Amino acid sequence: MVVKIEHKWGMVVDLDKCTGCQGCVVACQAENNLPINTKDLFMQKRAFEWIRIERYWEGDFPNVKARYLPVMCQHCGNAPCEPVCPVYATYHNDQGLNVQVYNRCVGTRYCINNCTYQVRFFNFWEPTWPERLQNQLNPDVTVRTRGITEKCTFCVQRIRRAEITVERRERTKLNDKTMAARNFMPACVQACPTNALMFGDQNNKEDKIHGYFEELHGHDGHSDSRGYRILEEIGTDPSVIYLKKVDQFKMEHSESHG
Amino acid sequence: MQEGRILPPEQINKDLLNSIMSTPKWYWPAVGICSFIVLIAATVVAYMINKGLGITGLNRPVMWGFFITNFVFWIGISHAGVMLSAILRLAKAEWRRPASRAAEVLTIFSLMTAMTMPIIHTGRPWRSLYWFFPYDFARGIFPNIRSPLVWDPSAILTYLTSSVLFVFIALIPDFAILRDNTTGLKKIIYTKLAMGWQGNARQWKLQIVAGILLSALILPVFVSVHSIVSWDFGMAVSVKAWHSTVFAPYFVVGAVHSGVSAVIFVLILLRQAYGWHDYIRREHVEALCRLLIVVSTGWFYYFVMEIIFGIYGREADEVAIRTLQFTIYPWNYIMIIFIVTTYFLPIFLWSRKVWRRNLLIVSIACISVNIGMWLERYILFIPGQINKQVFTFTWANYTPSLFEGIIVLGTFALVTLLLLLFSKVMPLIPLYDIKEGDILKTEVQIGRRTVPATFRED
Amino acid sequence: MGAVACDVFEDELKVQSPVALPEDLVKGKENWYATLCRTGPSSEGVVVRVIEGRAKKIQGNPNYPTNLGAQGVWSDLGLQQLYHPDRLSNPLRLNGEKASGRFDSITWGRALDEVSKALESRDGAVAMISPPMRGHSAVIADEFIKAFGGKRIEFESLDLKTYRSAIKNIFGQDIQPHYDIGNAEYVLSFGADFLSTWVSPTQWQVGYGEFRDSEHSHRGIMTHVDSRFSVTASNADRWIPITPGQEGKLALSIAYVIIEEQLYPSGVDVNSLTSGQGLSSLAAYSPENIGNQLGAPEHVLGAHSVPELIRTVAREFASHRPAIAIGGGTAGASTNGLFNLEAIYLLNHLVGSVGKEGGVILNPESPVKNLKATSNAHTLSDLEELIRDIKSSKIKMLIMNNVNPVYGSPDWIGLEAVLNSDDIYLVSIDSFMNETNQYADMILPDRNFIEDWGNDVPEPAAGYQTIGIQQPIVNPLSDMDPRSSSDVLLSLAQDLGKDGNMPWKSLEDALKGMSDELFELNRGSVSGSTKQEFWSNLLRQGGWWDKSAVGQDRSNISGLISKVIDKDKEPRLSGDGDFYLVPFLHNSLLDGRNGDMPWAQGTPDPITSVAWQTWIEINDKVANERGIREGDVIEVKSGASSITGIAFVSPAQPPSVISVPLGQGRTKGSAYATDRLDGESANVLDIIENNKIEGTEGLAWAATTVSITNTGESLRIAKFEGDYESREVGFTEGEELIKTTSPGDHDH
Amino acid sequence: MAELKTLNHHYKDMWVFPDAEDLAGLPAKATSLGKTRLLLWVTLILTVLGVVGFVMRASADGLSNYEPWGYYMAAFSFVFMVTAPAPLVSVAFRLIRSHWRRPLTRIAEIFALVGIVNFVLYIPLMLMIPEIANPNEIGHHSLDIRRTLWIQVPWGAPHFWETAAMFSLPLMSCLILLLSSTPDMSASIQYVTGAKKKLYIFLAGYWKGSKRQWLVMQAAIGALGGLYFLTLPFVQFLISTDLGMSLIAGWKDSIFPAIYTLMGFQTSLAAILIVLYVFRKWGGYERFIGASPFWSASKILLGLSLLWIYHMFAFFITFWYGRMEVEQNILNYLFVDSWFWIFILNALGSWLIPFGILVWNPVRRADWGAPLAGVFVLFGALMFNVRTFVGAFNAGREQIYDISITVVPPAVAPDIWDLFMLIGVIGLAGLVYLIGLKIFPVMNIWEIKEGAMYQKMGRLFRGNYLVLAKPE
Repeated sequence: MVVKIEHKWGMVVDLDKCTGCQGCVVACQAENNLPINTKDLFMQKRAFEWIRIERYWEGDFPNVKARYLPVMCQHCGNAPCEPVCPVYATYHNDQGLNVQVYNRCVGTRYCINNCTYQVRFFNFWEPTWPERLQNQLNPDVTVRTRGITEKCTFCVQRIRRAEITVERRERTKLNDKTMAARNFMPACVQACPTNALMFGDQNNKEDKIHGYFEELHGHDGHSDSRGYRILEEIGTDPSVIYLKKVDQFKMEHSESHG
Repeated sequence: MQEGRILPPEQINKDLLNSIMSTPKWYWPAVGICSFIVLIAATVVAYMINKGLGITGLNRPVMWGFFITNFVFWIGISHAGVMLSAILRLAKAEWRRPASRAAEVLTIFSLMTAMTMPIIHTGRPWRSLYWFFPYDFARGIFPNIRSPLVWDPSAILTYLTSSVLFVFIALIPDFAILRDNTTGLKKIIYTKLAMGWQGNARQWKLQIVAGILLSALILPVFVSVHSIVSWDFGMAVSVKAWHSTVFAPYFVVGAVHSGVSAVIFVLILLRQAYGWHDYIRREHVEALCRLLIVVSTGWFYYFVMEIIFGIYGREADEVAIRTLQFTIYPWNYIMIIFIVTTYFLPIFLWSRKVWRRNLLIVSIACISVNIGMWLERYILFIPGQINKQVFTFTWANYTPSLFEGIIVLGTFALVTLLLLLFSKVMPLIPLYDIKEGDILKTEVQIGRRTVPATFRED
Repeated sequence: MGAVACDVFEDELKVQSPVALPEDLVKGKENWYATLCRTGPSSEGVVVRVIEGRAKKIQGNPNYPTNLGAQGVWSDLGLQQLYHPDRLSNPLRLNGEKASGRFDSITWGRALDEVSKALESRDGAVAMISPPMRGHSAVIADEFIKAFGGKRIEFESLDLKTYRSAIKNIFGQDIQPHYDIGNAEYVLSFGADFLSTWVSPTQWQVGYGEFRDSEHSHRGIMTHVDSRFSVTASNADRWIPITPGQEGKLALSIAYVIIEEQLYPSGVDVNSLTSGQGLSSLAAYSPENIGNQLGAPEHVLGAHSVPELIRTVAREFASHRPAIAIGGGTAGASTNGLFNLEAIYLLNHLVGSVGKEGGVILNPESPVKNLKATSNAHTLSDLEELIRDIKSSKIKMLIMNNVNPVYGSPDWIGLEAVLNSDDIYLVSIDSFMNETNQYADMILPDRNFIEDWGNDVPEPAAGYQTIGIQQPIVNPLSDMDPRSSSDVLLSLAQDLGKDGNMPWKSLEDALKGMSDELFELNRGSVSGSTKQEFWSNLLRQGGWWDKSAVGQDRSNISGLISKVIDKDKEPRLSGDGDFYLVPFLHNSLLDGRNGDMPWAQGTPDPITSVAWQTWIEINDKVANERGIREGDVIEVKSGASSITGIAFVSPAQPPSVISVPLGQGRTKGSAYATDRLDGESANVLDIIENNKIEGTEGLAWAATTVSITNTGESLRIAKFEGDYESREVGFTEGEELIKTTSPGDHDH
Repeated sequence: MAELKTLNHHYKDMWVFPDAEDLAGLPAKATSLGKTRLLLWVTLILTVLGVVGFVMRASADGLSNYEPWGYYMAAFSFVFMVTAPAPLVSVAFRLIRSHWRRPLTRIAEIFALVGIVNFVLYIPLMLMIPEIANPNEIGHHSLDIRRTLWIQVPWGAPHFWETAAMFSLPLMSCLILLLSSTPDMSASIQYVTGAKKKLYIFLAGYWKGSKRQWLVMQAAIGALGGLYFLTLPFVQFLISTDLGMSLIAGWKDSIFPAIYTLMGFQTSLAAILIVLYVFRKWGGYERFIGASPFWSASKILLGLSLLWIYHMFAFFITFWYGRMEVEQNILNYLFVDSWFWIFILNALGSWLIPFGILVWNPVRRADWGAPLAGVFVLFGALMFNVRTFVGAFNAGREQIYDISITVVPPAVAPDIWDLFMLIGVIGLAGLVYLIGLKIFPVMNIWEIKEGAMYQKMGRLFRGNYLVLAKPE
């Protein structure tokens, strides 16, 4: 049956503003009960970061750049991870979100293999917190158990609260302003000091991000706007738009002087 | 000159049932060793289920490692059975006769072993029932039939069922002979199993028709099983190295390659172990090797296709994967070993008739094939995950842990153990098939030469 | 505060989709309370989410002037500090000889008795070491120490004394200025990692966001001069590597070009700046003269030589107005640091951007009379003096107020030794065990900022009068009994009847008083007809500020340039080896104060993505020559001593520089801070040589040279990055992850 | 034993013994092909039409642009597909010593002569292959080097290498033909006259039939066969990619060459069986050509038709499942949208109809079953070539350097010249084959004689059965 999508959430990442400060990463870990990233997890390459800042080198000393790329679940409209899950643990909800149902997941990790953006994480160990630290855990977010897959949810719990308070109680339309005012933006967006992350409703004219999606869907992929989606050619139709990094000075890659 | 004597039926019974009637002195030690290894592996599995998959070497880019490699390997081995008994039966190849039973049994046991792999490799094995069977009717949610992981169990279970049926049908006449040669409890059991076999014309006719029908019906299943297993990987658009159209036939042919080699090796072992020199003869081994030359060459063709089209696409990550496979340690060594052991060494060893008839050389070739085919799966699955997409920031290596190694070893011990136990209760060479073959044997005089010949209807 | 689960309406529990997401069901009622966050380099206004009496999340306070709703990587750490498993719950009394690590936990009553006894007996010989403090906690601390006749040292590992003095000499006032990056067209920064750890990064990151906004305004340009590839350098449009200590010369050379080519705006009185000598005074600093002394590489972004580069930068700097010159960090950390910083800030006068929008905004005094808008800047030398006093038993009692100088100062000052003696009575007010507390005779558990009252005059403020207020949001857990440090000091003073200048029952009381004072002012952001209403609104807003009360430019520019030039000396270096050692503050651990928090430890460094370990950044070519591979354990040796760390081979590190982050190498404290293999964690402060900055006596922490040796063993490096060099590999534009474009295309 | 009981009622249809005088008369019979003048004329006229078509097309569009030449390519590929593997069929079955091959080996080998035609037809196509390196500068999602099997562009790629490979094929196959027919020619020298006699003496005069000569001959055939077996798939691979796949941007399909090779064997077996049937029915060879070749070959045809759909499905599901734009476009173009009906015909011919016919045992056993299926197989193959190669040639020259086709082009119908070329190419092939039949002995006399030696009737229990000897 066809559901009329009222909200279709989306995000815009301005690569020109991202300083790689990791503020979003910590905010996400605090909000979503991510397991503590111990030293061993890093060494085993199993650290959890629902949003991660990738750093890419470009050029060599002295003409060198470190490019920062924040990657979170792109909530693909045509998500490769969805059809391959044998137990429907991951599916597309009626708000354009790609959601993970933890209690169904058996941990085949097929979705992780088939995720183009590598934003799905597997609980190899039972996540544990010291007893006192458990006071901090967010009651709105399930604490995942060992052996299941987890990933960025666009802080769906905040969206739910927003719907409850703003839409049901106050009967006002939900948009990025009403959400931002009440701390209902996803934790990373709320945290970002340079406003490199923007969140909102793709279907809502007055949302800041609406324009970018309009623009993107308007043209055939290459116009003079800065908006683009990573690995778009694969056809996953992500809900996250990146704005190109602006290079003030031309950097000649070929010649690298020491 | 005719190879092997034409023996009286009683002799055949006596010889081929000796694995059941008498126990060689190496038997129980062998069983002991195997079950010990299996026990250790089982303990490790228990530990893993208790502690979580953390004890494996899997990490973020590389989510499928040794277990899946091993799973595909055993599924591959399981393809010997139908290949030998069904296809060759339909093709009326005389030299299939001694091999068929062993092949089918190997099929069944390797299938069972293979199925354990994906289950223990899930994060929550105790829940994987969800995955095979519909549940949760309340909310009308069934397993997601779009997922190749749901196609898998259905195909494999179908294959298992039909193979069991196949073996059983072929076993009935032999059960009857066992029934007549045993006493006490055994006799009762075999009587039940023989289902009142008299050996009259009608029963023979039914048994044969059933056999032929099953062979014909099992063929599509046979092809589908490994094709579907290959589509577990082929469907994954995000792992470029897996997303290749050639995978299905490539895997099937590869499976036959490794499977038949394994069967040959098992046959040689049986021959040495039970002294069945008159039944498993060099001509059989040679014929199987000749078959393998064709099969492996076909496999090699698909392999080359797969590699060439890896680079054909000119996608950065895919090129990186091939670079990894061919130029970067340790993958370049694995690649060389794999290609040599899977194709060039065996082909060389099978190239001359004298060598094809030398059991030692043949066993070496067959073992090397299976080493190679295991590595093939490994080198096919892992690098694709290591260099996944163009996110070089997340590319990371995979080193399997000791536990994974033990479990993999355990699967080999398990199959051996099951075969040993089977050989104790049922004949590993179909008696009636051999007798039939002997009856059909004859000779033709051409000038001064006598050429071995068989009665045929075409 | 907080509510119970039965508060959820039924319709909110309805299952929407066939599969009910756990997230579909939200439990309990959430409340957000405004307060100040104290885990960062400077205080930030935050709101704390509370459900059922437990703090769950900290987020920027959208109204608070300095951070405007933004938050740094450290903001959430308060939560883990609050509920930390290793947090001290009761007063601890030393049992046995010092540093035995044997403490027994006692009641507050007995603890305070003992401390007051000690105070009585050691009256007049009491000193306190604390981090830089402002607001009433600082007032109380000061009054307390005054009452007991000692001195208080505000201690920082990498102190800002030099920066403050430079500010005073150039802008004529102590209070730190605010840099209006958001409205600037051009930012020229020297060594100051102001986007990551320097002074008030969150505030300036917000500005940076607007600075980079090419949708609505013109995109600003940023050039960063730094001796290492810092986070700020990585975000600059142009990074100019330079030898530590040469920043001042470069700045003056830029000044030379500006004056020579008369690029300065009409308003600028170059005559008085140069006291009439004009260009001649700067003749020595022409790019052509000093170009080759700076250690800057040729060919930076298309420039063909260093002089050309300097001229290009000077022209850009002067032509894109408003432009700001910021200096700090390594620029102020060599022996001639003061000269460097003064020379750098001088440039602001030269392009007339002092006190202008988009330039250097000077901050006003605080509206409350006894609150200072700045904190006293002490240096390592002051600490050394204190140690001398202790040795000469001029000081017999020491109060450590949430500070860890034993870890935070180089070993050679010998603090550890004096603390380890019985003739000093050491009281530590702190939340965690650490290197300093282990010598304490008494440890008093302090309250976390989420449980405690407080206030702050943010420094730097956003250019107008601001007072942030901090309120207890959750009660301590039932099994914990921490007390507010200020209240402890107050009660001690009251017991001994020395609270003459402290007419308050408690810190809360003091804050109420302040609130009344502000109410009287009858201006600013907080409304309220009665004092009570004003008070509650103040708490709800998380602070008081008055956009109209701005500071003004008191700087006297006559002859400034020559004054600065007089200070010019070649930087002195000591140590051994051919690499400059450039320590830097860790992105999330800062100088180690957050080391106990797993989130801080587990957050990858932006550049290297390393966590939990001490890494040593080495240029990739140098590493190749020396056969060093990533993960090798490297010994870094200065004259003083040596440390080991894990090599991180970076293509961006200058070949002549080794840089090591602070923050690791903790030996006492919670497991999160201390459980490391040897080799993978070290405190870089231990190998910093004893060089002082002329004019301020601050520690010249960028004046050490070191040699590196490969110990031969190698460890797995705990980094988030994978095992392959992360560079773009795409063939087609479609495979490009980070697409770039040139400016102008999108200016509106 | 019972196995035989159940099946022994039909053994007599399966093999007909050529008795002594049959065999004696065989050389004379095999070297004098009956009246074929009519056929010759027909094929000749078709050929002429083809030439006309070619000339018209060339004069209209020239050889530089490949786009208008789709149907020519299709025709070439069809003939190549059918004829090139034929010699291999005989070699392969000779290798596995199946007795039923004996009547059809020569018929298969004579197809080698058509290989020369293939080579000639290939020359103009070789000239048309577009540049591999992208001449214009790299755009938004276009590549520096076109997607081909040429990873870099080595010297002479692809033109020289492909031509060389194309040339090696007829060389080897004709040698095979020559070698295997030498004994027959020498045996039938006295039955032929005139130029043909001279030719036979020239070609087979040296043949003494000594043991050594036999061994050398069989060894040589084996070696050549092996070489051919290695070369053919490679050439098929080259043609299917360079002239097909690589012209449709984004079509990266590792199974396509395999399908092409597979259909090669399918179609040439079909063609051989058809010719064989003609000889049996109207050539008066029923004493030599039993039903058993048809029965055995029909099983293989059945298997091949199933393999075809299996490979096709393996391709389809991989492209369809991922829902990637690139692959969707390819599917739409070649299967779902533009070429839908041609694809249906292709599938009917290559799979469904042959399968439907041959799945029945009586039909398989009857001599007409396999040839009938063969006709459909050939038709299906023709459709396949039209769909694939006309499709490839018209997939948009401007986007071949892109990573995928962005617009799905329409199918193109043949114009009159295309049709001329289509029938002309086929006619030419037929003409050459007929000439081949006229020159060489049409039956493999020595193999049939050998075969006659290897079987006899034997008595088992109460019935007479065929006894087949397998020389080791």
